[in-house]
Amino acid sequence: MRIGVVTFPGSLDDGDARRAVRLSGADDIALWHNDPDLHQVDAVILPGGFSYGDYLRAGAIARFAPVMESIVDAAGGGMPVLGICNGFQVLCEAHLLPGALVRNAHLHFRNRDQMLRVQSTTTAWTMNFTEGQEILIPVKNGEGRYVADEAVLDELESSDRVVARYVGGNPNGSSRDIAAIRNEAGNVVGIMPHPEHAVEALTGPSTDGMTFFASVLAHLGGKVGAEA
Amino acid sequence: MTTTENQTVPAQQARGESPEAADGKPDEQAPDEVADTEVIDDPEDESDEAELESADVHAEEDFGAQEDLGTRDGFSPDDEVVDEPDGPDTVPLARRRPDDRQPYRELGLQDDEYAKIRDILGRRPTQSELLMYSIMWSEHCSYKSSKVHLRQFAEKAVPSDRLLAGIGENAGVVKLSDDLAVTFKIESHNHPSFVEPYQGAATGVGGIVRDILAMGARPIAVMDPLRFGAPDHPDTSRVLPGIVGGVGGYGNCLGLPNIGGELVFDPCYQGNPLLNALCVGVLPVGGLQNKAATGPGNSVILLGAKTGRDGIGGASVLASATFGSGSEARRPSVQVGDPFAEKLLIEVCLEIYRADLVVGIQDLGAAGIACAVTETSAAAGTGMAINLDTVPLREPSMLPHEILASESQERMLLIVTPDKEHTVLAIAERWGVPATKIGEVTDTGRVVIEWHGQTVVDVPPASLADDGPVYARPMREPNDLPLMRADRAETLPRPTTGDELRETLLKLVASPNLCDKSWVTEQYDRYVLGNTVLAQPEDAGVLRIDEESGLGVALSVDGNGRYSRLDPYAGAQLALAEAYRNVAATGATPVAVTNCLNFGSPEDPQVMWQFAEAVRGLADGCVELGIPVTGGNVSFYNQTGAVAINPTPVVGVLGILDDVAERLPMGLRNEGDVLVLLGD
Amino acid sequence: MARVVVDVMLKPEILDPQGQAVANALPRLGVSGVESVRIGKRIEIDFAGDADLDRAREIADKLLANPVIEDFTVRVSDGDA
Amino acid sequence: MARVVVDVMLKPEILDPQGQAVANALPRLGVSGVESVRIGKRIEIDFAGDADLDRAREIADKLLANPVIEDFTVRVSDGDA
Ligand SMILES: Nc1ncnc2c1ncn2[C@@H]1O[C@H](COP(=O)(O)OP(=O)(O)O)[C@@H](O)[C@H]1O
Repeated sequence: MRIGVVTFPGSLDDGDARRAVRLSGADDIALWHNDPDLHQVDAVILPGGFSYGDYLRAGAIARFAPVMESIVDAAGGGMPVLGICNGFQVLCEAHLLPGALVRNAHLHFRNRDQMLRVQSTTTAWTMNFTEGQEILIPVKNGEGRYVADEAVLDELESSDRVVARYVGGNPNGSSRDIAAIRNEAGNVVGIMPHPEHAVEALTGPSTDGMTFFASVLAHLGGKVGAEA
Repeated sequence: MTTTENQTVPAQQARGESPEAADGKPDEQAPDEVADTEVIDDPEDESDEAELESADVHAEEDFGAQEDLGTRDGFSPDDEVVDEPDGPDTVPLARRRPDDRQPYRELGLQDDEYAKIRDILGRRPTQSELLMYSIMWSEHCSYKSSKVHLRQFAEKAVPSDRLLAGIGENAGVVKLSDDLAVTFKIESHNHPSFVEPYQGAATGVGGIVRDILAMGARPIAVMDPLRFGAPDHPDTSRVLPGIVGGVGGYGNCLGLPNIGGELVFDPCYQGNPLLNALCVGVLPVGGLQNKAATGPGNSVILLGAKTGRDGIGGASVLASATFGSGSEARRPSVQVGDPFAEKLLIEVCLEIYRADLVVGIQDLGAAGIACAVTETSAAAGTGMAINLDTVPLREPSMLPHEILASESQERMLLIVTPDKEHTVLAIAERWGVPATKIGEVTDTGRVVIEWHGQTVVDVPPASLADDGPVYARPMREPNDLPLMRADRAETLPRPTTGDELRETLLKLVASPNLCDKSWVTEQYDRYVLGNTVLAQPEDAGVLRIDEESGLGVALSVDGNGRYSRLDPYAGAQLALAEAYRNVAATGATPVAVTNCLNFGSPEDPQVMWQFAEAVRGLADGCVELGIPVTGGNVSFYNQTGAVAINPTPVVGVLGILDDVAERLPMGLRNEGDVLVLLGD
Repeated sequence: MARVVVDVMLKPEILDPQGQAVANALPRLGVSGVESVRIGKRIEIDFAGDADLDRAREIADKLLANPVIEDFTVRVSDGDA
Repeated sequence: MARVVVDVMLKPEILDPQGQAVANALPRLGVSGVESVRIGKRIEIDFAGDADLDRAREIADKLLANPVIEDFTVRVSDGDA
C-alpha cells in the first residue's frame, strides 16, 4: 500500500506523517507541491504546518499548488484523503470540505493533549474505531476554530459527518466542539488534532493516533480484496 | 549602538588574545582597580599555550599586513582636494579629503578607537568603513570588555574527545556517536524584545537558529529562558504576551519543538526583560561546516531574503550627522522576522550540505553583510571583492553603508567553487529562495567593496573581525554587597504552627515564579518532528536523535539572578549545578555547557566585577564537573538608567542518553516505590 | 503605478475575538462610548500600469478573502490612507 | 452610531512577509502586472455617539499599532467600504 504525504513549502509535520505511515506498515511516498503527479499512491495525507507561512489565511495559498488539482480529482474518484491541521485548512480552502478554520477564540496558539470522541466510523480513516470511542491525541494550532453557517453545521450533524468532537474542554472555540469532519462519501476527512503525534508511546501521549492509519489500510485492503 | 545581539565569538576573542598583547603594547585602558581584584588567574595547560602561540603568530601577520597598507594607502598631501556634493563617501574621496569631520563618537567609537582605525587604514575611513568599524568594534560584536574574562573558558576547559568544535565557532559541536554530532548555543535578544516584544523575540529565535544552521546542522529544538518585571506591572502585560507570542510564532512556524525554558519575574527586569533563546541541531560527524572563505576565485553568494533598511540605527546616525538632514526620520532598529523564509533557508542549506556544495558558510546577524564578508575572509586569511550593486534590495534607494549594515533577517553568505555555483543557485530556485552572486574571494588580504562603480570600502578584514579593541575594565565589589549579605535568611521569622506552614506553602505555590507555566508553554509546539521524549513540565527536555538506536540528548537551561546578585561566583555555579542535575536526573550523562551572560553596563566597575566573578565561577564549576563550556553569548547594558538588572548568567547543559527509552521522567510512577533523599 | 485597496472583514455573524479583545481593553485606557471594534485586513495592491479593478476583484475573490467567512470591497486608492 | 476606520500599515521600509507571500503566489493564479502587495490591518471602531477621532487616534496609538514599526491613519467612515 502506498500512502502519499504532500510537502508544501512550510509543511512541518510531513516527516511525522510519513513516520506514522511507515509504522502502520504502508509505504510512505513523498509528494511535492509543485508536481501534479501522485506517483500511484492509494491515499494522500495533507500534513500539518504553516504552508507558505500561513500568512494570509491558513491554507489559502497552498490550495493553488499544482498537486492540489490532482488531489481534488482523485478525491472525487474516491481516493482517501486526510488533512491534518494545516491540511484540514487546505481541504476547506479547496472546497473539498465545507466551512472554514479561523483564529482560535482565545487568540493564542495552543498545544495540549486533547481528548476526542470519535463520532463517525463510516470514513476511510476511522473505520477501525468504535463509535463513541474516546481517544487522546495532541492538538496544536493557532487557527483551529471550525466555523460554518448554522445550516451547514446542522447538515453535518444530521448526515453523520462530524467525525470527532473535543471532549473535556474545547481548545479553540470550534463550533459545536467540532474537531474533525468528513465529506459525503467519507473518503475525505479533515482533523485539527494530530494523530501522527500519537503513534509511539515514547513520543506521544498515547498511541490512539495509529488507528487512523490502520483504518485507511483496512479500507484500502477491503477494496483491493473486493476488486480481486 | 545597534540592538541586535546575535553575534558570534571569534576564536581569538574568546581566547582573549588582543593585538595589544601580541604587540607588547601596554593596554591604555588598564585600570588601577583591576589590580586589586584577583580576577584573571591563568592556569594554562600546555595544549592551551600551544593554541595561544599559533594565534599570536596570526595576530603578528595581521600587523605586518597593516604596515604595508599604511604605505600603500597613505594619502598624499598633494592630492587635489575637491569639494563634492553630498553623496556616498569613497576611498579616493577619503584620501582627498582627509580632514572631513566624522561622527565617530555618535557611532559609539572612542577617540583612541577612531585613531586606531585611521592608523590601520593609513587614511580616514569612508562612511561605510566607519560604520563597519563602529559596529564590528561595538561591545556586542567585539566582546571588547568580556574577552579578557571569557578566555578562562578555553584555558580552564577540561579536555574532551567529544568536542568537534568549541568556543570561537558559531556554536560548540559535540560528537554523540561515530556518525552523529549535535551543536547547541544560547543567545540573547533582550533590547529588541523590549522595544517590539513580538518581533524582538521572533528574530531572536531566528538568529540563534541560523547560528546552528551555519554549523552544518539541522535545527531540531529550541528553549527559551525568559525574565520579566513584576507580573502585575502594566508594562508586563505588553511585554510578556508579545515575547511569548514571538518565540512561539517563529519557532512553531519553523517546525522546531520547544522543549523547555524558564519564566522568572523580578522587578529588576521591568525596563529590561531578558529573551534568551537556545537552539540545538544535529549533523553528521563529517558534515561540520565552517565560515572560512578559502580559495581565491571562489564565488560569494548571498542566499535568502532581500536586503532592506532593517535595524540600521548606525546608518541613521550617519545620515543625520553628515548629511545634516534633521528631517531624516530615525530608522527603526527593529527587524521583522519571516519564519517561512527561514524554514526555506534551512531546507536549501541542508540540501546544499548534503550535496557537499559549499566551501564556507556564515549566517548574517548583527552588521549583516559587513560582518559576514569580513569574518569569512578573516577566518581564511583571504580577501574579497564585493559589488553591492548585485545585492537584491527591498528599497532600491539604499546607500552603500545601509546595504552593508542592514540587519535584514533570514540571510546566509555562502562561499562556493565556481563549478558548483550553478547547482547551488538551482537548489535555491527550487525552494523559491533568492540567491545571488555578490562577489569573489581574492588573495589580496583586503575586503574591497564597490558601489556604482566606486570603491566605498577597502579594509584588511581581520582588523574588523579579530583585532578590535580589548579592555580590561575597572572592577569593584558592589558597595551594598556586605550589607545584603549580612541580611541573612536565618533572621527571617519561620512558620511554627501548622496554620503558618499552610500559609507559607500556599504563598509559595501561588507565587508567579513557582506556579503552573502552561499559559506560556501551551503556546509552543512541543510535538513537531516527532522526537520529543520529554518537554514541559519536566526539568529537562529530552530528544531522540536516532530512531534506530534510541540515541538522544537531554538539555536544561537554568539561572538565578537573585543568587547571582548576592554572590555572582556562587550564583553562576548554582545555575550550572542546577542545569547539570536536571540533565543527569533524566538518566543522561552531561557532556557540554553553553551560557548566556546577561549583565548591566561593563563601564560600571561594580557590574564588571559581577561579570568577572560569574565567569570565574562558571569556569571553575565546569572544571569541577569535568565538562567544557563550548560557546555562549554576552549581553551587556541590561539596565534602566543607572540601575542594572540582577546579574543573570543563564547556563545550558547538554547530556547524552544512549537510549532515550531509558529516560527517567520526574513524576512518581508506581505505588509502593521508595523515596530516597540524596545529598543534603 | 496605481494602487488598489482591498478591505477584507469577517462577516458580521462570525465572532471576531481580536476586535473583542481590543474593545474589552478600552475601559482600562479610560475610553468609553465605544460600541464595537472589528479587525480585518487592508491589502494594498500596486499595479505596474493602470489600476485594474477587475483583476483586483478576481484576486480578492480567489485568494485574499474566503467567502465562507469574509466580505471584501475593492477600490482604487484615493489617497485616503 | 458613528464609525471610525483605523488603517494600520507596516512602515514602508519594514519587511512585510505576508504581502510578499501573496505577491509571490499571484503568478500561479495567472495574475501578472502586480508590482507589490502590502498587508495591514483595517479596524472599524463604532462609537455609541458621535465619531470621536481624537479618541480613536489614542486607541490606535496605544493599542492598535506599534509606532516603532507601523504607521496608522484615522478617518470617519464615509461608507467607502
Ligand atoms: N519560557 C519557557 N519556555 C518553555 N518552557 C518553559 C518556559 N518556562 C518554563 N518552562 C517549562 O515549564 C516547566 C516548569 O518550569 P519551572 O517551574 O521553571 O521548572 P523548575 O522550577 O522545576 O525548573 C519546565 O518544563 C520548564 O522547562
